[in-house]
Amino acid sequence: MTTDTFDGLRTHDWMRRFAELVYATEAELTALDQQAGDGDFGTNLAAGVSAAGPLLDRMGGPVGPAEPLGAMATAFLDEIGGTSGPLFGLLFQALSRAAAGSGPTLTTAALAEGATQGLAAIRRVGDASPGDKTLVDALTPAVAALRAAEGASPATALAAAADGAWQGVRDTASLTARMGRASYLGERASGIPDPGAVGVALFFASANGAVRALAPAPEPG
Amino acid sequence: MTTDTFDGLRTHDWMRRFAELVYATEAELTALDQQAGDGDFGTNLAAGVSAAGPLLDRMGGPVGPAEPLGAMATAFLDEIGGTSGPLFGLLFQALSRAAAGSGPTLTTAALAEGATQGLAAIRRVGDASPGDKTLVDALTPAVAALRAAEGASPATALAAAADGAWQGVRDTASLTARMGRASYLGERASGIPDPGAVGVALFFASANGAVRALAPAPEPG
Amino acid sequence: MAGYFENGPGDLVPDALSGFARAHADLVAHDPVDGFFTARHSSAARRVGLLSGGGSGHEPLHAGYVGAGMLDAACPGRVFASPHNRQIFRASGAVAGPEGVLHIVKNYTGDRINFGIAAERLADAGIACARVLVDDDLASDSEGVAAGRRGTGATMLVEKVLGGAADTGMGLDALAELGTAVTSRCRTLAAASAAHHAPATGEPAFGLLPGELEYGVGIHGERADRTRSQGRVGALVEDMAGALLDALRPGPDDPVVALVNGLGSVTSLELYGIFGELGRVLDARRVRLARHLVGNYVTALDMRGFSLTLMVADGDTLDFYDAPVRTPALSW
Amino acid sequence: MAGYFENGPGDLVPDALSGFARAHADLVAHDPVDGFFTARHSSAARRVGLLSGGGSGHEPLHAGYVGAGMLDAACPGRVFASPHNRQIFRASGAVAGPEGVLHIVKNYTGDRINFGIAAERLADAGIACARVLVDDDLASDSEGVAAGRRGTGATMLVEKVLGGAADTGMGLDALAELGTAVTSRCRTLAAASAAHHAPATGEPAFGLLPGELEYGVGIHGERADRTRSQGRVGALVEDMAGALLDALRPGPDDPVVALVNGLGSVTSLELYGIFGELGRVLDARRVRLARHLVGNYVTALDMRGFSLTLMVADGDTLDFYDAPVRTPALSW
Ligand SMILES: Nc1ncnc2c1ncn2[C@@H]1O[C@H](COP(=O)(O)OP(=O)(O)O)[C@@H](O)[C@H]1O
Ligand SMILES: Nc1ncnc2c1ncn2[C@@H]1O[C@H](COP(=O)(O)OP(=O)(O)O)[C@@H](O)[C@H]1O
Ligand SMILES: [Mg+2]
Ligand SMILES: [Mg+2]
Ligand SMILES: [Mg+2]
Ligand SMILES: [Mg+2]
Repeated sequence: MTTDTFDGLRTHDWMRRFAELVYATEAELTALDQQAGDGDFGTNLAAGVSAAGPLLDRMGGPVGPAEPLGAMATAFLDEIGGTSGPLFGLLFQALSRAAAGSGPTLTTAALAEGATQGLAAIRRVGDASPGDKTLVDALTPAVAALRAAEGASPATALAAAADGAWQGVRDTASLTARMGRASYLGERASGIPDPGAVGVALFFASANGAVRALAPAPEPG
Repeated sequence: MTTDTFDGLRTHDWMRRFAELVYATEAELTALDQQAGDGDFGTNLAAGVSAAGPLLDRMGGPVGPAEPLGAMATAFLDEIGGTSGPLFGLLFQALSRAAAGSGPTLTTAALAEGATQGLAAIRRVGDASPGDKTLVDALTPAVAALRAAEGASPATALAAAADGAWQGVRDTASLTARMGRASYLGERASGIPDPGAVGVALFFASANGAVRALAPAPEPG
Repeated sequence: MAGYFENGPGDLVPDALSGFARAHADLVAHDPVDGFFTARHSSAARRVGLLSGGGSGHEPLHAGYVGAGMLDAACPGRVFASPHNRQIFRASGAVAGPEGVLHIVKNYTGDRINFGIAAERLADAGIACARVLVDDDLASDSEGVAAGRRGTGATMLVEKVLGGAADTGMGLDALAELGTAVTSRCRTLAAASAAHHAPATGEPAFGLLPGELEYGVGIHGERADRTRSQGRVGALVEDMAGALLDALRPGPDDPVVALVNGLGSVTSLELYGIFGELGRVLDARRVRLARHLVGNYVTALDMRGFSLTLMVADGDTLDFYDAPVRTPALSW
Repeated sequence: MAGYFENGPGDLVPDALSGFARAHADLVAHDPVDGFFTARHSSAARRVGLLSGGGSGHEPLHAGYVGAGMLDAACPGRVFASPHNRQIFRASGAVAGPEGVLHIVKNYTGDRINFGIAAERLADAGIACARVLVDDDLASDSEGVAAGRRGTGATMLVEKVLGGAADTGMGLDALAELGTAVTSRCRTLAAASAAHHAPATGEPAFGLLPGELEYGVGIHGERADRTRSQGRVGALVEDMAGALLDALRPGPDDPVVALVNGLGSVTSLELYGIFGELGRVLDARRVRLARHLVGNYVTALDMRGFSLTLMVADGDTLDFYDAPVRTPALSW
């Protein structure tokens, strides 16, 4: 990636890259959920990005950054069940709404605002707190990083968000789950990172270029 | 074994030894039936000798050789289902009937007559011919050996019967089954000896002393 | 390794039978000595008692089909082993009607032998007895199998049809003839992607490589005579249904009854998917699918497979099939 | 390895739903766009539509219980994943009665979220909607589980009781209250000796050593929070039933309904053996066993395990439970 500007096209690319990353890591994500949950997280996330595919394809003509994010929101909220589907949908919806207010290119402020609102919605609906071993543990530090990056470029801010999210992923490994299916396992799920948290990290990491593995070090764009 | 005389006690012992041998080889017999049938031959045969156990126990006072054989017949014919149960029962019944006619000790002639009648009944009821890969392939040479042993002691005759039965067992391995469950496997069961035939060989082999394995070489008594 | 839930080796069947007896005490009575089940309710019009039986491990066959409109008695044997002749003899005596008792026997050597001995004893006791031999399994329809086709999934259809017929007051010989005719219009094929677990060891009775399928299994967990690759279920069902139709050749107006039967641990999702594929094959061949059942009706412990049975229900067969039934496993 | 019988990855559920729709076209209608099922027949007295749903893989739950006397609609999701909110919203609109629609929701985060979003949309559209949250699983009754007890086997009992109540013309709030009260009188415990096969891989979702048991599993193939040795089934059932009774404490005259439920590939022999053991435990504790069901009612694909549910059927509960029902999976 050579540009720091997130216009409609670049945001569209981001969503595409996220989709490819999900397909590439689907089996690993599912394996994580198998150890700590019911083994379908990879499938659910892949179903979401696959439902978004046609909507992204159909996006003819010049669009703003709100549109690709909105397509993701629609697909995840309307077509995908499970726990993670609508929660990811709420994040995309809030990001899309904030992007719509920020003009033809994404601003760091809009990203921070959208992610903050998304996190709030996810917590309202899912009722999880930080430390419960859910995707909230990745999204919370990601939001903090975006807010702290005020003044930096969106690409830099998103890279910081990815770093924060990966740190959150690492933290989940040592936690005992209190929410989600992993909570039924008690201590037995400890040592295993939360799959939903990994999904959040993948989302931010894919903003800045190709990510090849479930490693907590995104390639800078 | 030091005596060549099969009185009631010795015949009772024979049945006991057969039972012990069945228990000891139950798992191997079942494994054979698993490869070529439905995996229950060991269980079925063990159920038979176990049903005979109390009848043999209850046999107080002096009895002739017909009684232990008759106890086996009653148990197998009346209590045991499956294919092999009633067929073994028919063999025991015929041997018991012949023994009853031969006085206080078994004669070689009575053994030959009983086994001949038992084989005939088994073929009438089960409709198998030699070469169909069933226990008939072990019983047929055993009967021939008993008949050929005219003049020899019962112990010698039974050892010859065991040898003949083991030869029959070896032959079944190269046959393609036409009767019984192994027939549904076609060529796939070839190479595997017929479990029912092994059961017949164990019966004759146990007449002359302990047999420790499913090996076609009985320890002479 | 998947251990059976049981108290000890050998307890699986007796404990199941006593639990079944308590669970369905309103419909069946259990003879604790000879271990057979009899129906508590039966049509007053019945002149012949209907009896079946066979090895355990095929549940709900046979005890699940004891009750009004179907069997008068069932004799369960040990796992995959025929009941013994005394059990059959006593149960027959208990349910024989004024015209006697009809034995519905799956074609397996053990069942033939034990039912045969019982029939001799019944003749001796002056009780009329006839036999319907069910031999529907197409996979064992071969020159090399002198024992003839195995009896498998069609057994429950034949039991249902004969139950309906017996309730019209049909006599012994007519029932035996009907049963034989109905059986001749039934064929079954089965396939499995994993063996059942042997109760003795808790281990799979045989192994299969990933993607392999035993094609033409029976209901005792024995291997089939060949292995094929599993592939798409649509192609598999097309092959199986095609072979059944080639054997049965139903006329365009013949009503056909289909049984999509789980052998134990195939999921309901898969069975309904298989039914959907079967429906497409029958539609394409313009076969008239008149009735169908989808579920576990004739099993092989926890074998991971299914069977397809087609029955050409000509004559009165469909009416007898439709007649009311109330048993632990089948009610309408 | 035990490959699923399917056409391709992802085809398992959609193919099953269309096969199910054809197999039970006399009882249920399938909406092909939004993928829900509605009942073809319902009591004229009903003023509230009853709707349930959840991940697939639990068959016959929920679609198998759509029909007269039970559910008006069911929304099946992907395997072990909640249906999405649009599906629930549309199905609710299709079956809402003059007094609205009642959602019967198993307590899982995904189901709560998706049913919750659908409820907001229904409120927006002016359709009255209430919820009964089923949370019967005793194993997840722990301080450490902020999500609360899972919804498992009792779901079908609650659906049956509410179906009977809805057919008396009971209103929305009364039904919701009844459902909550009935749920509070239900508890379930489950154990498994082998995991289900993951549809994605065909491999067991987790491994167990021989003789080991997952004690306290749910219905999504997740491991339990502990492993114990399998031992005799009698001792296992005594522990499980004892824990359920300690939680429910039925009075000596309270009628109790027991559900002995297979999770997928446990044999019918084992389930009846388990029922026998349960009966002995209840007798010894002088608990009045009023009704019982033994079979596969709420499954976890082909998991090799079973669950025990007890429901204390006080008040009118038993009458509602006994009321007539005609669905693909339950009829009386
Ligand atoms: N209450 C909750 N709030 C936020 N996220 C949650 C909650 N419960 C679970 N999650 C997230 O959902 C992920 C699992 O998603 P998925 O596999 O789709 O759900 P399901 O448990 O329905 O199979 C978990 O890894 C966790 O991050
Ligand atoms: N028609 C037959 N005549 C004689 N013996 C037979 C016949 N069919 C099978 N057998 C014998 O029965 C043995 C299997 O016995 P068993 O396992 O008890 O029977 P099942 O096939 O009913 O499980 C075979 O190994 C074979 O020797
Ligand atoms: Mg999951
Ligand atoms: Mg056998
Ligand atoms: Mg057998
Ligand atoms: Mg899930």
